[in-house]
Amino acid sequence: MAEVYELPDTAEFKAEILERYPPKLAKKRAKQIIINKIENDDDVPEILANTRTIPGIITMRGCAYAGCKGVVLGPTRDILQITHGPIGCGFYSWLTRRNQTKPTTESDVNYMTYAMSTDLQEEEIIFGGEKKLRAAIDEAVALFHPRAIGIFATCPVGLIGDDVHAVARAMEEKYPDINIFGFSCEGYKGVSQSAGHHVANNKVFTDVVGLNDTFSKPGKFKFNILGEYNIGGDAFEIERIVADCGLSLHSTFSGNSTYDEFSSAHTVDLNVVMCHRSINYLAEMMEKKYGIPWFKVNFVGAEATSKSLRKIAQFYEDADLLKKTEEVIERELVEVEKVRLDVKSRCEGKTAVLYVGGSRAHHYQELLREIGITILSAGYEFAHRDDYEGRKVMPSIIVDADSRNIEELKVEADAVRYKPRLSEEKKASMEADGFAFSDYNGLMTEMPESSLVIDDCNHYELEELLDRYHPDLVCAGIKEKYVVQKRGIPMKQLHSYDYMGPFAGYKGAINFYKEIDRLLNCSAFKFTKAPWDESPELSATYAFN
Amino acid sequence: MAEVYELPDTAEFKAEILERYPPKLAKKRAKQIIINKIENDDDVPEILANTRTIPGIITMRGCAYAGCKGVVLGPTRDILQITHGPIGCGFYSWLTRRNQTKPTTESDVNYMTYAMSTDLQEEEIIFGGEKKLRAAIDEAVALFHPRAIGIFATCPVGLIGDDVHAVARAMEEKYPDINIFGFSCEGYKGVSQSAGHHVANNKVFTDVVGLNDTFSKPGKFKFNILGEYNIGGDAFEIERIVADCGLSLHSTFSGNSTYDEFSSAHTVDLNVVMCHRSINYLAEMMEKKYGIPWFKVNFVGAEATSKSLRKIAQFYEDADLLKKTEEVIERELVEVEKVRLDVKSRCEGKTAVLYVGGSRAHHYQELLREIGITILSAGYEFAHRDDYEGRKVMPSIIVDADSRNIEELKVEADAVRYKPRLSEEKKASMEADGFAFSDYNGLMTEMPESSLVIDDCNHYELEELLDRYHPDLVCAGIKEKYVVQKRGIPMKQLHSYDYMGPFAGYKGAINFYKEIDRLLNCSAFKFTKAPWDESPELSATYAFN
Amino acid sequence: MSLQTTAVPNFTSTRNACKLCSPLGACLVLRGIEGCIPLIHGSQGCSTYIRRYGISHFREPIDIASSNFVESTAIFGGKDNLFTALDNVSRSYKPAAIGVTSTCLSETIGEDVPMYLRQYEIDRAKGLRNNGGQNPAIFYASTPSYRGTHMDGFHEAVFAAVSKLVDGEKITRTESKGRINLVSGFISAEDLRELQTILGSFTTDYTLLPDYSESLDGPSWETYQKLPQGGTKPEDIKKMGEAAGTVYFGIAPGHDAGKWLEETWGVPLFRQDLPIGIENCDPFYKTLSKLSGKEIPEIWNRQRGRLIDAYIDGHKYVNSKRAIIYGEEDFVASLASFLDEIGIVPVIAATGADSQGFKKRIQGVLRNTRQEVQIADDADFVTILEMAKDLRPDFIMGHSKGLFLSRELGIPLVRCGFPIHDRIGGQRILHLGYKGTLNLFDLVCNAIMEAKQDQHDKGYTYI
Amino acid sequence: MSLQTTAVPNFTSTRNACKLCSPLGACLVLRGIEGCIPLIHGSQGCSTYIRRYGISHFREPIDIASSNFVESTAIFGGKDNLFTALDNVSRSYKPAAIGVTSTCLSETIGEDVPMYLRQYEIDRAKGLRNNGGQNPAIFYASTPSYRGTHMDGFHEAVFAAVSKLVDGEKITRTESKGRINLVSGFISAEDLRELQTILGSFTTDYTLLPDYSESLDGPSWETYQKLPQGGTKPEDIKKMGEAAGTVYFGIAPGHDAGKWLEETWGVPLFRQDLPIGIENCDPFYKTLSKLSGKEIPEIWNRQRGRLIDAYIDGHKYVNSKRAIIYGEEDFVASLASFLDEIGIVPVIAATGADSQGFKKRIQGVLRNTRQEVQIADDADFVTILEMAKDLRPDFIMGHSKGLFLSRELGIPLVRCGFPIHDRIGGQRILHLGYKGTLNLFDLVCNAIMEAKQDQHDKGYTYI
Repeated sequence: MAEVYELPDTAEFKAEILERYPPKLAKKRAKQIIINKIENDDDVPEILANTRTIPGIITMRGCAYAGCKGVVLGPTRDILQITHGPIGCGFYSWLTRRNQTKPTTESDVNYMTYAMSTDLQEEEIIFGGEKKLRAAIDEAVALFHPRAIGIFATCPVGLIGDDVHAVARAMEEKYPDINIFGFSCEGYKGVSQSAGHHVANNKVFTDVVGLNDTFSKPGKFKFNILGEYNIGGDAFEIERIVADCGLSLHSTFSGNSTYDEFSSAHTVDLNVVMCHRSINYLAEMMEKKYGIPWFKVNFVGAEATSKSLRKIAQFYEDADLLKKTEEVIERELVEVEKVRLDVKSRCEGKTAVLYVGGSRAHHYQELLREIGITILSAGYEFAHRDDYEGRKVMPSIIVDADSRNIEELKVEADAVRYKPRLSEEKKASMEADGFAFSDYNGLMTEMPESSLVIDDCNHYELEELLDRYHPDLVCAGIKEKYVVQKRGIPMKQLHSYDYMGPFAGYKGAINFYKEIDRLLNCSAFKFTKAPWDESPELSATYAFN
Repeated sequence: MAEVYELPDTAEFKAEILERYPPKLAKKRAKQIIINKIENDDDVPEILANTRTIPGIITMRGCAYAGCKGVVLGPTRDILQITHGPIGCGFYSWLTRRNQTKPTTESDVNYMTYAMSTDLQEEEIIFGGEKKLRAAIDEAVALFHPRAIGIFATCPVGLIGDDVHAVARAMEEKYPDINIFGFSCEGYKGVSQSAGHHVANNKVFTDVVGLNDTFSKPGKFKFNILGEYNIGGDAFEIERIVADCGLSLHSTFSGNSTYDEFSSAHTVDLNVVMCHRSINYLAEMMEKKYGIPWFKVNFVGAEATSKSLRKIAQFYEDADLLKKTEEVIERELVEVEKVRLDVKSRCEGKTAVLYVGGSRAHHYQELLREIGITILSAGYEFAHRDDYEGRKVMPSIIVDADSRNIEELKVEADAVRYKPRLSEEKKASMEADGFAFSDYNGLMTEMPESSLVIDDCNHYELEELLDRYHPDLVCAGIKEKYVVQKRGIPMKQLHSYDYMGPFAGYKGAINFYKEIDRLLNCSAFKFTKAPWDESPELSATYAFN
Repeated sequence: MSLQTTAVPNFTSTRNACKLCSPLGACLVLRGIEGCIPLIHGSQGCSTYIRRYGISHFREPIDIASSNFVESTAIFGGKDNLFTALDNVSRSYKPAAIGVTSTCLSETIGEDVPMYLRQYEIDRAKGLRNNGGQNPAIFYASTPSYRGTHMDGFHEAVFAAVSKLVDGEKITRTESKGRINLVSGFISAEDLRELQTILGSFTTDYTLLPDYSESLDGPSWETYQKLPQGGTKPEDIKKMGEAAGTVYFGIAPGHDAGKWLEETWGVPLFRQDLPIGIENCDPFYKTLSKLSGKEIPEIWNRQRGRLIDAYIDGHKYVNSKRAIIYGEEDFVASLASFLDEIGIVPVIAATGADSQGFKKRIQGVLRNTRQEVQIADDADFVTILEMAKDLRPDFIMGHSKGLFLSRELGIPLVRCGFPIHDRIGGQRILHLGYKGTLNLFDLVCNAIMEAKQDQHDKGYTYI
Repeated sequence: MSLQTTAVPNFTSTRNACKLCSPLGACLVLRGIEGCIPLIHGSQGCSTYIRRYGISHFREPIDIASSNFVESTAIFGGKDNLFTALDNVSRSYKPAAIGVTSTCLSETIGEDVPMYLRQYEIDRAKGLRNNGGQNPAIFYASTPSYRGTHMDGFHEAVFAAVSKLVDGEKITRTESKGRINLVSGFISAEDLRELQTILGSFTTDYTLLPDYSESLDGPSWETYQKLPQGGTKPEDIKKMGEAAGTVYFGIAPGHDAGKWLEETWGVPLFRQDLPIGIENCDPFYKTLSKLSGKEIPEIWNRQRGRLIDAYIDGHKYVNSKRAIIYGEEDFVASLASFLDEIGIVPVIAATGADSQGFKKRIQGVLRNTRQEVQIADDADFVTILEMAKDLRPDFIMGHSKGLFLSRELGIPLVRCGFPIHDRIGGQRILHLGYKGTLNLFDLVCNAIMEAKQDQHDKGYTYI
C-alpha cells in the first residue's frame, strides 16, 4: 500500500496551526498532529491519542453514554434499554443512528424504536432516583417482560448516589427470569465515547456472554463478527456473503443482534474483529476465557472483503469452503469491477480527508483508493495509539487517570467452557506460515507517506486544513457536514452513511463508488457564485492569539 | 307537504329582476320566474322551461355532449367510449363526475379512467375525420376488444360531414362481435344537456336494450332503476337496501352499470324511475315495447326512501317481501332518527335555495325538510315543464324547433319480447286503489306556497336572490359554488356532491344531515370581516339597462 | 384492470390527453386583464366546461360568457347571437373590455368574427346597439380547439390584447429607460405575486401580462364583486409600446406579442424559459437589472444563496434520481432544466402539444445528464405510461392528471402546474424565481424521502 | 411488534419522550443573537448531542462550545474548565457574546456559575486571562435538564440576554412611540423572516429576539463564516428597555423577559399565543398597529382575505375532522386554536412539559368544538398512542417524532414545529401570520385529501 503522495508544506501547515494556539495547548496538539512516515514496513511515528479535549475547542467527540447506549447496545433489538437520568440523553439517543435490524418472525420483539427513560426531575436529583428506576423496571416488565434489561447511567446518576448495579441486582431477584444489568456510562467518564464502548462490552462480557450453551444455528463453520454495527445494513450484506461462502455467522456484536446470540457467542470457533477500537478487548477476553482465537478482518472495500473471506476460509482449512469462497469472490467481482472502473474514470486523482470514529477513517481509505482517490489526511475521533500505530505499541501505552476510570476486567479461563479451538502448536505453525492472529497494524501504516494524521481533529484544524489543501471530499460526521458543505466541498457522513448504505461487502462497495461519483460530480456546488457577484466578502479567520 | 312560508316581497323581487332586463328578455324571463301557488292539491302555475338561454347571460347549463357522454354513458364501465372531435370535450369529460363503479372481479374491465379521443386537427376539419375515427376504433379493438363501443360527436362533426352512425355500422361489419353505435350529441343540439340525455337514452334503447335474453341475476323480484347515476356511490347504498329487502336489482341506468345489464334490461318485472327528466321516455318506451310498467320513486330522503321501498313491495304483493321491507325500514330508521334529530336541533329554521339539474332540485328538498330547513327557492337547469308541473301537462307542451332536433322514437310492442307484466285489469284495479303508475307530480306541488321557482336561473338572478333573501344554504353546481361562497354563504354541490356521498338511502341521509350540519355551523365564514375593518367597499351591482 | 395495455405504436387516437383546448388558455389570459370578461363564441358547453375546469383548480368564480349556439345558429351563423351576447355582457358587467374567443364550432362554420366585431363597433358607435351605453374595448383571439393546445390560446389572447390596446407614437429607446414588460406565461397566481414583488424591487413602471393573481385567487369578499379586482390594467397594456424591453417567458406557437412589440414598436425582446432553476433564474434577474438600470437587490442574492445551500443540503437525496415530467411545452422545458441542474434525469419529458422543436429544446437544456432521455411531443398519458414501463422512474412531476401514472407505476407525483383539482391550493404553488425553485426543490426532495421512508420498516426516521 | 402495549396507567417512566432538554432550547436562542456563541458547562456529550440534533433539523453548522467535564471535573468542580473554555472561545471566535448554559451535571454538583463568571470578568478586566484581548459579553442561563423542557431553556436564555444587556435610563412611554419588542418563541427560520417582514411594514425600529433566521438558515457561502451572519444585534437588545411595548409569544415557565421589561423598565407587555390562525393573528397585527401608531398595511388585509377564502374553500375537507397535536405547550396551544377555528377537533392535545396550566389553556382556546378533547401535559408518545386508540383521529400534526404514531394509527402526519429530521426544509416551514396559517391550512387539507384519495380506487380524482 502506502503510495507516496507528497502533501506539500505539511510541516509549515502544522507550525501555523500550532502557532495560533496558546503554548500549553500547542504543545499537546503537536503530539496529535503527525506527518506520516513509514519505516521498516510498519514503524510509524508515535501519536498522542485518547487524551482529553481542551475546553472551548469544538470537538467532534461524543461522551461515554453515547458510546455505550448509542453505539454498542443500540443495535440490539431484544434487550430493553432504560436510560436513567434527565430526559435529554434518552431523547437524543432515540434511534439517532441508522442501525437496522431484522426480526426473523412477526412475533420477535424489537425495542429499537422504544426510548424509555426515568426522566429524572429536580426532586430525584435531591432525594435520589433509585425508586424511580425500580418503578421503571417494574413497568418495563409489566409491558414487555423482556429477556434482558439494560440500565444506562447519565451524568448526574453517580453523583446523586444512585447505584444502577445495586438496583439491577435487586430487580433481578424480583424477576429471576430476566437478566438485568446496569452500565456506569456517565457522560463525563473517560475522554470520549471510547470509554462508553468499553463499559458496554465489559458488561456484555460479564453479564451476558457464556450464559447459554444450547442456542445454536445450523452450519459447520461458526464464527462471530465483533465490532460491526450494521450501519445502513452493512451486517446484512456481510451475512449474505459469508452465508454464500458456506460460513455460519453466529453473532454480530452488535449489529442486527439478539440476546440469544450474545449469550451463546462463546460456542463458536472463531471471532473476527471489524472495529478494532470499540471491541478488541472483548475478543481478547473471549480468547482468554473460552479459548476462541481472533483476528482482524475488514469488509469495507471489495479487495479487503475478498482478503477477509479468504483468511476466514483458510482458518478452517476446508477445501470445499475455500473453493466456494473463491467462487463467491469471482462472481461478485464482475459487477464490482464494472462499476469501479466506470466511477474511477471520473474520480481518479481526486483527494479526500477522513475524520471518523475509531476505525472507519481507516477502513474507508480502501474504498476510496479503489476508485483512485488519494487520502490527504485522516484521523480518529476517539481511537487509542494502537489504532494508529498498530497493536505492537499496546504494551507501551501509558494508562492515564481518565482511562483508569474504566474498569479493566481480570479474565481467567472458564472452568467449564474454556476450550482452545487451536492447539498452541497448531496456532504457532499457522503464525509461522504468516497467518496473523490477534493482529492490527493500525491506520498509519496504510496511509500515504507525508500525509497528515490528526487525532481528535477539531473544527479549527479541519477548517484550516480545508482552506489549505482543498480536498475534493471530506468524510466525517453530521456535526462537520455543513461546516464542510458551506464551503462548497462535498461531504460524506461515515457515522450514519447519510442514511444510505450498505457500504460493506461487494454490493456495499458498488453503492459507495456510485455515491462518491454522485457527490464529486454534483452540479449544485458550481452555482455558489452568482454570475453578477464579483466581490465576495472576505471570510473571518480563526485566531487563537 | 307544502308548508306555507311567506317569502316576502316576491312579486317586488321579480319585478326588480325583470326591470333591469331589456324588454324582450324580460318578457321571456317573466315566464320562467314563478311565484309558487298550489291549488286543488296539484294545480300549479305554468312555467316556461326547456327554452333557449340568452347569449351573454351566464347560465348554469351545459351542452348535449355533456349530457350524453358525461352524464348518461359516463357511469357505464364496459362500453368503450370514443369522443369524436377536437381534444377539449374529450378532456373535460374525462372522469369529471364522481361516478363510482364496482367491477365484480379483478378481470372485469373498467374503461372509466380511459378517455379516448380522435383529437381532430385542422386537416380533418377540412378533409373530414371519418378515417381517423375508423382508425381510433381499430385501435380500441386492438387494445381491448370491448363488448361495445360508443362514439360521441362534438360540435364540428356533423358540420364537416362526418357520419358517426355510418362509421359505426361499417366498423360493426368489420368486427361482428362488437356492438358499435354513435351518438349525435353535438354540443349545439337542443338548449341544454337535456338533449344529450335524450340522444343517449334513445340510442341505448335502440341499440342495446333487448339484445340479450339470457343474462340474469338471482332473485325473485327483478327490477331496474332508471335515472340513478351513482354519484358518490348512491347506487351502492340503494343496492344495499333493496337487497336487504329481498329485491333483485337487475340494471341501473346508468350508475354502476354494465353492458350485459343494459342489454338484458327488458327481462325484468318493473322499472322505477329516479330522475324523471333524464329518462322518463326510456321508461315509457320500455313499457310500450316490452310491457314493463313503471313508476316514480325517490331514494333521496329517509322518508322518501321508505315510501319508495313500500311501493315497490306493494307492487309485487308478496307478504314476505312486505314484511322484510318493513323490517329494513325499522332497522335503518333507528340511526337515521338519532342523527336527524340531533342535526335538526341546530338547523331548524334555516333556509335554502336549490338550482340543480333536472330532479335533484326536487329530491333534495326532502332531505332538507327532514332537518327543518325551509326552501325559499328552487329550479332546474335543464328540466321541462312536466318536471315542474307534473306529467299531466305533457300533452300541452309545445314542441319547439330545438326539441324537434332530437329524434322522437316511434316505438311499438316487440313481436317476440312484448309481455305485459300486469293485465290491463289488474293495473286498473291497482290504480283505482291509489297505486300510481307512470307518475310524476313535479317539483312545484311540493314547494312551499309563495316560494320562488326559477327555471334556468342565471348568475345575475342568483346573485340578486342571495342579496335579497340571504339563504343559509345554496345547493347548486361547481360553477355557482364560489360565487355563493365568496359572499359567505355555505354551498353544497349537488351534481358531484363535492365528491362526498352517498346521500341516497338511509346511510346517505345520515351523511347528508351531517354534511349540512357541518356546513351551516362552519366557523370559517364568521371571519370575513377583519376586526379593524369598519368601512367595507360597496359592491358593484348588476344593471342591464 | 390495468391501463398498461400492449403497446400499439403510433396511435392515431389520443388516450388520456395531456393538453387542453385553445379557448381555455385564452380565457385565463382574459381573466387576467382588469375589467375584462371572456366571451366564447360557440356552444354554451364550451363556456361551461372551461369554467368548470378553471374553477376546479382556482376555486374562484370564473364568469365566462357564451354566444350560446343552438342548431339553427350552427346552420345560419352566429352574428346575431354574438351581438346579443356583447350587448348583454356590456350592460350587465359594465366591463372595461370583452375578450372574444372562437371555438371549433364557430371556426368550422367559417364565422368571420373580426368582420362581425368591426360591424358591431360601428353599430355601437352609431347608437344602434342595446348596450346600455357601455363601450368596452373588444379583443378577438382565434382559438379553434382543433389547432394546437391551450397554450396556443394563451399566447393568442396575449397577442390579441396587446395588439388591440397598444397605441401611441413610436418612441426612442432612451426615453423609456426603466419601464419593463413581462409576459408571464401560464403560471400560478402565487407566481404572479412573486413576479410583482420581483419586478417591484427593480421598478414601479412595469406591465405584467396577464395577471390573474387577484382575479383568480382573491380574498373572501364582504360584498360580492361581479368583476373581481385585479388584473393587468388596460392602461398598462397600452404602455407596453414604450417599454425598455419585453421579457417573454416561453414560446408563442402562433402570434407573438413579444415579436410584435419588437417589430412594430421597437421594444427589444428578451425571451427566456420560465425562471425555474438557477440557470433560468439568473438571466431573468440580470435582464431586469439591465432593463431597470438598477443593481440586483440584496434580497434576491440572499434567496439565491439559500437556494444553493438547499441544493447542496439536498443533493444526496436527488442526485441520479429519475423523473417523468409532462405538461405545457414551456413548463416542461423549464422543469427539465431545473431537474438537470440538481442532478435528476428527466427520463421522460413529454408534452401534449404537437411541436417539432420540442425535442431539440429539451435536449438543449439538459446540460449535465449522461443518460438517455425520452422526449415526446404530441404525447398522451397512456403513451407516457407505456414509455415509462422499463425506465425505473423515481417520481413524477406535473399536474393532477398524472395521478394514474403515479398509481400504475407506484411512484410519487409532485403536483405542480395546471390543473390541480385533487388537492387544494394549486393556484398558490410557487414555482418561479429562486424562492419558487426552492419550493419545488423541497417538494421533490420530500416526495423522494417519503417514498423511501415508506418502503422501510422501523429504524429509519432520519434521512 | 407493535408498540401498542396494554395500557398501564400513570407511568412513572417516560417512553418515547415528547420534549427535549433545557440547554437545547437555550442554545437555539443564543445562536439567534448576532456574534454570540453558546458554551455548555458540562460534559462534551451535551454539546455534541445538541449540535447533532439542531443540525439534523436546520442542516447548518451549529457550533456550540463545551467546558468538557471529565470525571475529575465532576468531582473537583468545573471552574478551571469553564475559564479555559471562555478563554479559548473568546480568542478563537472573537464573539460579541458568549452565552453560558448549565447542564444537569454542573447543576447537580452545585456549580455556582454566576459567581465564577463574576470572578472571570474581574480576572479578565485585570488582564489575568489568556483571552486574546477579547471581552465578549457573557450571559448565563441556568438550564438543568432535570427541570422543565427545552422551552424552559429557551425562555431562560431570552431572559439571560435581555437582563444582561438592557441598560440605560427608564424613559417615559411617550418618547418611545413606535419601537417594538417582539419575543418570538420557538419558531422556524422562515417564521422569523415573515415576522421581520410584518414588523418592518409597521416600523423600522424593532427588536426581534431571538432571530436565527439567517444564522440557522443561511445561504451558501463563497467563503466560510466562522460565526454565521444574522441574529438579533446586541445593541438592539440593549434598546428593549426603550420600547413602546413588548409582544411576547407564549408563556415563559421560569424567568420572563417580558415581565422583567415591564416591571423594571415600564415597557407594557402584550402576551399572546403564537399567531397561528385568525384568532391569534388578528390581535398580533392589531397590537403592532397600536404600538407603531400605523394603520394595518393593505398587504395583510389581502393575505387575511385570501386566508379566509381558503378556509371557506377548504372547510368541506376539514370540518369535523379529528386531529392529534403535540409538542411545545405554546405551539400546541396555538395549533389547537387554529384547528378549532377551522372546525377540526383536536381529540388529543399533548405536551411533554409538566404544566399545571396546560389543560385550562387548551380548553380556553377551543371555542367551537362540542366534542370531548383529551388534553395531556407530561405526556410521552407511547401514552399518546394509547390514548389515541379509540378516538378515530384523522391525522396528526407535529414534529418528526410523530412518525411512529402515524404508522401505528395509519393516518397522515403533517410535519411542523421542531425537530423535522426526516424531511428537508423543516426550517423553512412557515407557520405564522396569515400566510403561515394558510400554509398550514393547505398542508392539513392536502394530507386529508391524500389519505382519502389513497383509500379509493379509480374514479376519484377530483376532491
